[in-house]
Amino acid sequence: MPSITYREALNQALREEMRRDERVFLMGEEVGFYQGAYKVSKGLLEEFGPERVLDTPITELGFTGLAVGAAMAGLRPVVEMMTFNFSLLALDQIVNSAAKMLYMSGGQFRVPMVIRGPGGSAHQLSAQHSQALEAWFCHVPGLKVVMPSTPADAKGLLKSAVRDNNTVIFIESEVLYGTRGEVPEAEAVIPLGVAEIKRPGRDVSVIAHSKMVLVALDAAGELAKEGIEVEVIDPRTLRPLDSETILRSVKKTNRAVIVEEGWPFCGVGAQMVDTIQHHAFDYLDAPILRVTGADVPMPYAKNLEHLCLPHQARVIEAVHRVLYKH
Amino acid sequence: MPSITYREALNQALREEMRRDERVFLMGEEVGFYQGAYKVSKGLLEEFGPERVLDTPITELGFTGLAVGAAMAGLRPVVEMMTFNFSLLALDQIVNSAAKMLYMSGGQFRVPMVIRGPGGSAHQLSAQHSQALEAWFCHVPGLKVVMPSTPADAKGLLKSAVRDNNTVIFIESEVLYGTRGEVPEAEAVIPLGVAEIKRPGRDVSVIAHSKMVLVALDAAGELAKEGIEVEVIDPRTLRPLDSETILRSVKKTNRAVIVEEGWPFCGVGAQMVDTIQHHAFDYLDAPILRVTGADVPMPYAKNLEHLCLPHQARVIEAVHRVLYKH
Amino acid sequence: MEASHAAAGTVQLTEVSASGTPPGPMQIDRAQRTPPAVLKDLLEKMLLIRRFEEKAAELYSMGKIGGFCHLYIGQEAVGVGAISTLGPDDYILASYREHGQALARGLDPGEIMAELCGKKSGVSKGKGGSMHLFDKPRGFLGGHAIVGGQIPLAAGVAFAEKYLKKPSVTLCFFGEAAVNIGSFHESLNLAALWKLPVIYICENNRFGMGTPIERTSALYDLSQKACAYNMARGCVDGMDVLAVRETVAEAVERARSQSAPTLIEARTYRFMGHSMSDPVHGHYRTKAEVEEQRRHDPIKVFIATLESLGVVSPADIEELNEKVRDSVEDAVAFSERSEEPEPLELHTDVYVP
Amino acid sequence: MEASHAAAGTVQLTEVSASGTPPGPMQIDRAQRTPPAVLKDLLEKMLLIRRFEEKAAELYSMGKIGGFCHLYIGQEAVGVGAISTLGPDDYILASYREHGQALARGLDPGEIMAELCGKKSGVSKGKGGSMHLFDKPRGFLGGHAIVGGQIPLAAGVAFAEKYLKKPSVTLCFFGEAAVNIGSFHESLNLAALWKLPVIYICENNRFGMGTPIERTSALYDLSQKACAYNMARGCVDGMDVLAVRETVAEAVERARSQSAPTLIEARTYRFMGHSMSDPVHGHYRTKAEVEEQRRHDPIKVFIATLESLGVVSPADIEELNEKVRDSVEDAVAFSERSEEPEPLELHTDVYVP
Ligand SMILES: Cc1ncc(C[n+]2csc(CCOP(=O)(O)OP(=O)(O)O)c2C)c(N)n1
Ligand SMILES: Cc1ncc(C[n+]2csc(CCOP(=O)(O)OP(=O)(O)O)c2C)c(N)n1
Ligand SMILES: [Mg+2]
Ligand SMILES: [Mg+2]
Repeated sequence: MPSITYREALNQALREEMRRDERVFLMGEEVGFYQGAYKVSKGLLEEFGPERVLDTPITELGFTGLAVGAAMAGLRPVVEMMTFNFSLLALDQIVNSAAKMLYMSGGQFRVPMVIRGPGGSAHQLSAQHSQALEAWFCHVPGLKVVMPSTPADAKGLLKSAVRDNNTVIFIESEVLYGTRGEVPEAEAVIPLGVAEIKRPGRDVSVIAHSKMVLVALDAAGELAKEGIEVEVIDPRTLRPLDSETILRSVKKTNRAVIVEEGWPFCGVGAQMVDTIQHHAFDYLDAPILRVTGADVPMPYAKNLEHLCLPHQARVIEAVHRVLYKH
Repeated sequence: MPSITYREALNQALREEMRRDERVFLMGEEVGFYQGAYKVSKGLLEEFGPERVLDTPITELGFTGLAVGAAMAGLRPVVEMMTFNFSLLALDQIVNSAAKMLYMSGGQFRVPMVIRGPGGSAHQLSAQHSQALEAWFCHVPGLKVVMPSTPADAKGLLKSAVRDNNTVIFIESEVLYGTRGEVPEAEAVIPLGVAEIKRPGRDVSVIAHSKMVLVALDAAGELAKEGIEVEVIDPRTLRPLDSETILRSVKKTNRAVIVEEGWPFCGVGAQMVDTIQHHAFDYLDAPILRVTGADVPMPYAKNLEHLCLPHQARVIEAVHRVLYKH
Repeated sequence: MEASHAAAGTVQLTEVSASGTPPGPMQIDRAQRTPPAVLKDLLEKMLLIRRFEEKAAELYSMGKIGGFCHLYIGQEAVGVGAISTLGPDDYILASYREHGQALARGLDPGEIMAELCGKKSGVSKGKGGSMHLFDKPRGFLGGHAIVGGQIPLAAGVAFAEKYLKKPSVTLCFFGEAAVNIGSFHESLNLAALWKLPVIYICENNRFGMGTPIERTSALYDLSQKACAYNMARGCVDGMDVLAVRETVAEAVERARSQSAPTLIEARTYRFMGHSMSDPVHGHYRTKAEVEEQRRHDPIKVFIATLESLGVVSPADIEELNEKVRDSVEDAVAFSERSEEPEPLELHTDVYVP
Repeated sequence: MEASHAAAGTVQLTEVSASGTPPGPMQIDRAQRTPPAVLKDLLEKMLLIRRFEEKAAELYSMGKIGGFCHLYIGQEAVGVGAISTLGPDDYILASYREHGQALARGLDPGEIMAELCGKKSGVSKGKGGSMHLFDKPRGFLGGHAIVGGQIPLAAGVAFAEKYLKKPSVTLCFFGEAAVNIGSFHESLNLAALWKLPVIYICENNRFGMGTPIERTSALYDLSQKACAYNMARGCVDGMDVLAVRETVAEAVERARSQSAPTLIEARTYRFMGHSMSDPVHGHYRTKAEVEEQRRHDPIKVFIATLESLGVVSPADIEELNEKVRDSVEDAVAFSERSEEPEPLELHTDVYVP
């Protein structure tokens, strides 16, 4: 299998889906002539032309709403948010139009659309450009939420997202764009809603998504040296959540740690805690612990930013704690 | 103590605070000449004049941002969202400006502002006008979130909110506006961040906020007839959450049920579950159960709307289940 | 706005004869150039909307319709005139005040009434209600309750038609208070920049809830906003169904042949309160003002025109009145016969499988 | 936009002598009407910004500055000319491209540089960074990184001053690509409707990242957007510091005496890439275009004017160059000497106690 970057994997997925289905088009700021702020859409304008690869003005609310209308009329828009920070401006159209259209029209109008782009922090981008908002999208019935951690997942899940008949929030990671991994050359569509065990283990279940999977795997590697076998689960899709895979693991390990980059209060991890304690209460040998971003806006200074984010050491500490090894 | 409505209590709080502090002003759609879409601002234009009671165009993003700027320059705006459904359009200014200003300015610019109005569903207002979005606001560091359930709390908490030097999201309930309760005549400011036990009990802790407190109290009344003594806790402020009071109760009852009107996935209750299991793991005799709104956009038809919302019977059932009485 | 079943302003059943109303001279001129069958059809649609809305008000007061209910009474000429220019493959989007446009478009009155009453036979299966009427076969894409929400959607529908190389056009209705919101600005720029076949119709009924346009917009001549987007514009008497029809027809032609958008301001008036829970007059307008405006009732004026031209006789009017009254009674009967949605419907239509 | 420490376009150290640049005839006229001390001060500020930004680019390439870093090189005349009209009690808000306005306002270069380097002695304690410079004593209210975010804030600051009956005015800077966003529309309407003493300065540097205005706005004459709000407007050569000063001074006077807002378009050009990770030229503009534009370098032109009038001699220029070079070196030294924020600072400033 060829090894490609996460960015290339996304690019391939877009290209293949646009070739497969003429109704698929891409729009967003700088996706065309500029080849994408992060180059995910590189070469697509050249191949598909300006009718299918559209540079938009800075109007997140307007172009997202436009995409919803286009989807209602039979197209399959892929909307790039230059970063998900800007999706705050578009939330009304995402929640009140895209997510609810099918329901309030009594099943008549579907909104098959993908809203994609990087989420979370990168390097010192400061408060307004470093937020992990997946918990918000996960809260909303009518949306699906996908967050791949590897090139193969990025490609396989994006293809599924484009083919899905619902609105899919597809959150990438700026920090992962350059990471490499093997991606099958043959069409390898990965279904939404299916978690993957990224590393099997028997002692503690660590659930992490997006770039936190890498942090969790690093921690698992370290912990293995002490003889602690961590099972790392990547839900890949946060909504619908594959709680079966998570529960199966926790029922085996009896201990869970959840890692996420976002803010702690009302984060995605809280929901996972609820799901686990609800369905595996009698299996738990320790409270479920969460490792999250700090409960603050993102600071600019490098040292503070580092302190703000979940790192290997904090995951290791949490694993020790659920094993009562202090 | 005089018995007044929740609406009147809010009106009194606004009036008293505007009399007390000239920097406090009210803005929003229809708050002036029309006396408020729900009449919460009745009479304020007459008393304080159009400089301090401003009818705005329908520009939620614009006027919320304007209020943030005014707060930075020394005023203390109270912004009425006609309903919190429309706050989706203003989220960028709420999150990226109001909540982060103090932090990203290195402590120089505070944003003392209250954003208030009704949240949640009312009667058949359908998908776009019936959402309980408190989990979203609770997620954000820099914001405080208050949701009163009684006239006395409404008045005492709104006064605190106006005096607070941070941005406070103050979510009222349309369905509660007409409810009555005793409110002290003397100034009774209720501090933010302090829960209240609305009914003491020893068997199960039921945590509920806003109108769900009434549902919980009804259920508690019914359950008492079977000899089950439910303790009903109203956090009143969701962020910062008074986890001490909640934990004290759960450590006594060993069982908890959380009731909220909003969507289940990543709701406020999930965070409460996390807090409880984290700090009171060894005290729990049963999984914590949640009673929430259905995981769907709000339907219009009366029968479906009824099915969608948490009701007494579902709370009673959950209490039975945590007591293993099926 | 307040949800209350005690309808604050009971509906005054309108005399829809011309009695004493002078015909509009401009309208007479246009009427002479319009086939009588079309004229009659326009009148019938307007009458149907009037009667339907009066009945909706009645059912609201009885508690059979819930939630917010915004009537179209007074504005009939806008929806009817505009929509009469469309073909079957064209699209319409509107605000929560959309019963009129839905009826003008030919949605089944029974299915609309059933929707208002939350019945499973409603156009949106009872899940949408008064503010969310949808009818896919007729290209009726809602009923949107967030002010301005439909404005970008309409650009998107027009975008899709252009993309698919279809000749369809899209009409988008909204109130004058919606021009202040960001999505109006963003969408009009997109529509102009990308030359989308969409016609934006601002129904200036002078109030956004209780606030007159003068207190919310720095500019009262609303179609002038088009100048910020280099967009074609029009301003029309929204009480004159033929004037609206003419202006919109030009815009439809521009959209179809040149794929260019237009902003049209139609000056009209709402005779009822903002919604069923808002009184007809009160803080923001006097009884006298409403009565003065009712003298320009678009239906009365149109009947006067048609009578003066001999296109309809008083007997024809009586017949038409009977007909629409029957349609509305049938609609109510259909709705009454219908059942509530099944409980299982709560969980369907959240996702497409 | 991509965060990378390998600065894609290394900064070309500008010759800031007039060498061969013809003075602008209009500028000469204005210069003759301006006190020499003011002219020298304007030049010094522009030179300071130029040198500071060149140094920032250098430190960025060395990895001492992180995140996004947007330079003001080429646009100095706008910030300097505009801000020179203000008094100490006036306010300024800007976008993420705000180093220039901050320096023009007299924020301490050392504290700005320390902020860029994430030091605790930075204007925002190292918590804000390049895009979030704040200085309360100088009425400098950020540094905002969501396009258009500062536009309603500025209306609010002006609102507060009017409410408090103070005579202050507020300047708000943003790029030409920001005029398309909803908050621009909503805010300008509010400012006009409520007659707020705010001056909106659109710095049209022709590109929003890699996209020229022609591909994002249906209208290129941006100040014309003011017509949608009945607002006073102006369009000015943003490469001419005195023209900017004159136009903004008029608007400031209008704001102060009549409490009326103005929209000003200043036509300028950015000589560097959008941010430090964007090349100076590439997909969206050629090297030749940038070089042609550099011939209109606002500093060179201004020096030519001042030299032609004998207000400054080449030796004066050399002296000024020394002076700003020293200031910038001092700023760097100050920043280098400063420490990182204490770890405890992570949790402060989230809430006011
Ligand atoms: C974004 C948003 N803000 C506020 C409201 C509440 N609201 C509903 S209708 C309305 C007035 C709209 O007036 P206009 O656009 O003139 O339409 P009309 O009702 O007159 O047809 C308001 C403020 C809303 N639905 N959406
Ligand atoms: C709402 C929003 N969308 C997108 C971005 C990403 N972005 C940052 S700057 C920029 C271009 C802005 O151009 P312009 O307004 O002309 O200002 P300039 O950078 O030229 O000074 C974009 C798209 C953003 N910061 N905010
Ligand atoms: Mg109106
Ligand atoms: Mg620009």
